[in-house]
Amino acid sequence: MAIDIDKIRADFPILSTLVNGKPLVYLDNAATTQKPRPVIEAITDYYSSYNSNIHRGTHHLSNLATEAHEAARKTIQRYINAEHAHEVIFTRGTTEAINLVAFSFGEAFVNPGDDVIVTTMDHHSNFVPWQMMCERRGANFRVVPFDENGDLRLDVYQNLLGEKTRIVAFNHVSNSLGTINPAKKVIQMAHDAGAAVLVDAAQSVQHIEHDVRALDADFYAFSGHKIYGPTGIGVLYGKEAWLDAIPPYQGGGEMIDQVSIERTTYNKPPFKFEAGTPNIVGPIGLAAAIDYLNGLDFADIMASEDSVLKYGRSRLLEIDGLTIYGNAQHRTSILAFNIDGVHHYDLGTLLDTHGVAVRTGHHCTQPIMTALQIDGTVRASLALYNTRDDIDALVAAIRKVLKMLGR
Amino acid sequence: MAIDIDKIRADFPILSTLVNGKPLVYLDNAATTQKPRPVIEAITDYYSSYNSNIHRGTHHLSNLATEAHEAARKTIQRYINAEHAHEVIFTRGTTEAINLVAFSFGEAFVNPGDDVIVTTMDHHSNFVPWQMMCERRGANFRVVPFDENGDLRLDVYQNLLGEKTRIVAFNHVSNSLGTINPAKKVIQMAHDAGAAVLVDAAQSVQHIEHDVRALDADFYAFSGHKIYGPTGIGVLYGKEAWLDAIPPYQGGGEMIDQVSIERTTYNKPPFKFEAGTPNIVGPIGLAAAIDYLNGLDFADIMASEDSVLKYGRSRLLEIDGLTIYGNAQHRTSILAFNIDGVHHYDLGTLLDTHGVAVRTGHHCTQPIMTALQIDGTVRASLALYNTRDDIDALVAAIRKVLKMLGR
Amino acid sequence: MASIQEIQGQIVDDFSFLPAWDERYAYLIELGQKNTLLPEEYRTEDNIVRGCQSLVWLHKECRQGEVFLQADSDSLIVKGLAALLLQVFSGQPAEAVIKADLTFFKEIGLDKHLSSQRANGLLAMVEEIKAFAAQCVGGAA
Amino acid sequence: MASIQEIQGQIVDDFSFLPAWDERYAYLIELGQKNTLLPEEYRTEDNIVRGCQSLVWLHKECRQGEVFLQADSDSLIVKGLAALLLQVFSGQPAEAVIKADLTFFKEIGLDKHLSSQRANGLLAMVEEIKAFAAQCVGGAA
Ligand SMILES: Cc1ncc(COP(=O)(O)O)c(C=O)c1O
Ligand SMILES: Cc1ncc(COP(=O)(O)O)c(C=O)c1O
Repeated sequence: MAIDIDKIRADFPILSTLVNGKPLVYLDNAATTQKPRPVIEAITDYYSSYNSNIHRGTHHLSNLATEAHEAARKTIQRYINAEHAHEVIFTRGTTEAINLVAFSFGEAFVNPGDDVIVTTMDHHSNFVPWQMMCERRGANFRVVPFDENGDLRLDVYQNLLGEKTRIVAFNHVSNSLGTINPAKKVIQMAHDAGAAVLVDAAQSVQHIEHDVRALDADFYAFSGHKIYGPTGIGVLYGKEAWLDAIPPYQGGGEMIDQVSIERTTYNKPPFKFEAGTPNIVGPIGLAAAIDYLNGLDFADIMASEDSVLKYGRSRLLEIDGLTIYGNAQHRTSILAFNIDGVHHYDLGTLLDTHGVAVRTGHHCTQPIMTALQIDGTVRASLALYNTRDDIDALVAAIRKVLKMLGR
Repeated sequence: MAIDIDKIRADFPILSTLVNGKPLVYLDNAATTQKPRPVIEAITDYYSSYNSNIHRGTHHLSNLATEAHEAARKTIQRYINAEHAHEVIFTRGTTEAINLVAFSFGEAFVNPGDDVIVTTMDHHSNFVPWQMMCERRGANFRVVPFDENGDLRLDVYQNLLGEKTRIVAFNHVSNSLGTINPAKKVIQMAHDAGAAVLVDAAQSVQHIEHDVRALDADFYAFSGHKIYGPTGIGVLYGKEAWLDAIPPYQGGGEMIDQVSIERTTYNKPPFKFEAGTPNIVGPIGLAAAIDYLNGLDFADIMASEDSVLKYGRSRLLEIDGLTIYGNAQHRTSILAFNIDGVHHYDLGTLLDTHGVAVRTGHHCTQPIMTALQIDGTVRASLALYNTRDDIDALVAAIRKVLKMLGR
Repeated sequence: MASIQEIQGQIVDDFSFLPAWDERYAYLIELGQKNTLLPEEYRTEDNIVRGCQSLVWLHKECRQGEVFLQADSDSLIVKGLAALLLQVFSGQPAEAVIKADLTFFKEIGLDKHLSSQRANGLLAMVEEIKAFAAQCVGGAA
Repeated sequence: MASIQEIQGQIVDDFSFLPAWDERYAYLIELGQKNTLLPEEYRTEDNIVRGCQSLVWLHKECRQGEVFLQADSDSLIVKGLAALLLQVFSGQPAEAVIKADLTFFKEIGLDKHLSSQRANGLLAMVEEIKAFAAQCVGGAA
């Protein structure tokens, strides 16, 4: 492990903040990650020296901004190994990317009686849009369950797949269980059944492999803010053929070719799907984040995160009455748990008084909670800057809280 | 006029940039405005000291971020004089706001044979979404023309209005002509016919009156980046009753109440319409921009912009063969023109070599260009920091370009 | 009975003796455990106030224009918050409840910690109590 | 005939004598006015290459595997750009056109000014020429 975490931590200004007088221990990375200095500087630099509207401008600032914006598209293309830059569409985030596909794919390819498949372990953002689309299009909403360890029931999935299946949507990594789904296999099975696949990569693109061509994903969505980039920017990758085949989602400037009262024709991807002035600075900040990652060795990042995860698991299990949720074969970055007789909300709130930031509740995955028959969990989630010290701080704080609660 | 423009200009870092070795003369404000230092600082401060996901968090950073985000909603509520903060919905921009209404209003209230009315002078973003919706819902797309001065043909509008009219959408200010439409009257006429109204305020909210209750607008949309705020953030105001009546647009986290495989119920506005992690920093930056405006006197801003506009008009008309487009009764901020025998693209590109940033082309209003029987215009557009000096620089640069072109 | 304003002042005083956050929470939890109790019969669907993360049952009665409240929650902290609301509102004239400005949360610093969140349902409880009071005015409800 | 590479080198040389941007544009416009001309019969819908803001007509012919081009535009600057493309590509073997790497735009600094924009249709012209060359290879088209 060549990765120098102290050096990395120094790149993230917020990590040296005090919270309630205690050093911040930030373990809420699945909700959003912190930003390294180059990202913040890229944003400031944009607004201070070349802010302008893009694409149609003919002046200097507009050229600079357009170039930076389109260079960012290429940086992202390379990071996910897409074949073409125009297969990278900018959205507000994963949620919007999925809504776009649910709408546009639905309009073109989903008809009454067709099937759409998601999983019980999907985030509401990869669940509700498909439910809404199925309702609008008269299609059947099918859901693949997971087993007691948090592994997808591939046998049930196989049975659900059929000639009526139009599209399968699933998360590569579960934000509540940490399960790494066997994405290649899930995709292959869908393709064998003639269905398209959307991969929700919100929790995977920053932690594990993220090669859309190796996965053979038809659509692939993620959020900038979860991969050390700015808020309000996300990516939808789509295979060129699919992007050509589905209709646009929103109408407006940028996405048109010709507009008249009688007839409007649309631009080519990616612009066809980017109506209106985009979040111009978003991709620029996101590319700065990805450049930052590219400056490290991704295998080292994975190894470091994995070692902290394993350490966290074993330290947490030392605590009496603590249950960990998510024991899938392959896991990453998530430590979700409850302690007997302690409400997750109380534990999370009280951990905060010790400077430890975790998330509590259903984590936008109520179907998981329903399946596990719980209301919620405490979730500590890791990023590349977390260390064993963070885990030690978490465990020490939990012990203090339990003591205060008289346990 | 108490407004001190030199002082204001010093607040906008980019205005002291050099372009091609010449001081920047930024006259592309209708495309996007520059940002004052407090906006840039609000963004840096967010990322450096309290970046966190919001609303469901239980930790300190999350509380700070949630508070700042929701305080921003209130700042915007006050600026547009909305009755409730929950009537302010955050979107990516005007375009997304309009698409949201076109979709959600359309699903609930527009049926085959119904009428939807826009105007020939609307931006593609307030044109194409309605066209798309009409196609999907089988409704008639009706378009109100403008007269040779660039004033709306209210007589034609009156004739188009009828019991089949469900919604009227129009821009308060035209981005290509500068026309200030008689918004109160347009809205009153629609209401008398029983129709709802969406006001596209992208070019008005920063220049003229912006009181949604005085206007009695049902929906009102604008973009942060055009009012000195960040990119990627916009606002949709909707009257509470309408927001309750229309279905959600996108599905995902935040916008739900309960999610299950069988049935999903939705949250209340604004959250019902804010699926997924929002652009958290966007509203914070936008509120900083509005606070900046609130620190000035809006009447002074209007007076200053108006005086520069009038000066610009008279100076431009000194140039031989120059035609100004847009001679409506009430106008703001836009100077659109062509010079005989000079292509707008050439003029714009060559002005840039003199440091003057203008926009050229159809400005996302092809129906206007079709009506005027031109391909495009050169457009100089003003913001609060523009001065008569900027106009002089523009006119001097035009003369140099004409000379170079041998005219 | 003390007025809403007086009670809020009393709460602020009580908390002012506890400078550290963990002490404040300990006190809040203690308050909750002492002062919330809801007979099984009132733990109905109808009485549930939903925060995102915790369940609150809030039972309201209107007697001669006065509002009476009982509450419970599965979260100790939310129990504590509910107890504070009961202390402030229960037994007060509906008119006073409607008009009340809840300043004490801010004064004891709990607003920073709690009130902007949707997680704990605090705002939802306050809204529900005020809406109930509006029906109760003059003994109507 | 000089190779694409040689011609690009020549263009770069020509521009290098003009340090100021307005001079470069003046030269570009002059080039355009001298070297573009399109008979009325070729100004067809089919020959239009759309930039956002200017119209370009591009007439292509394939003779024994070589690409021949004529062009015009309503914009003087776009005429100049088209003239440069004609200089580089017209009369070249289709194979060479397909493989050509357009480096000169960058070297004369025009990329910063022009190539990232959709406004002028430059990229669209290059794409169209290359696509045509692909059909023309070996004299097929
Ligand atoms: C009148 C008008 N409406 C709508 C828009 C679209 O705004 P945005 O691109 O920020 O979504 C614009 C911006 O160009 C505009 O000028
Ligand atoms: C697995 C998963 N999918 C989708 C999302 C939604 O991402 P966003 O809220 O950034 O749109 C999240 C984020 O919480 C997630 O964890």
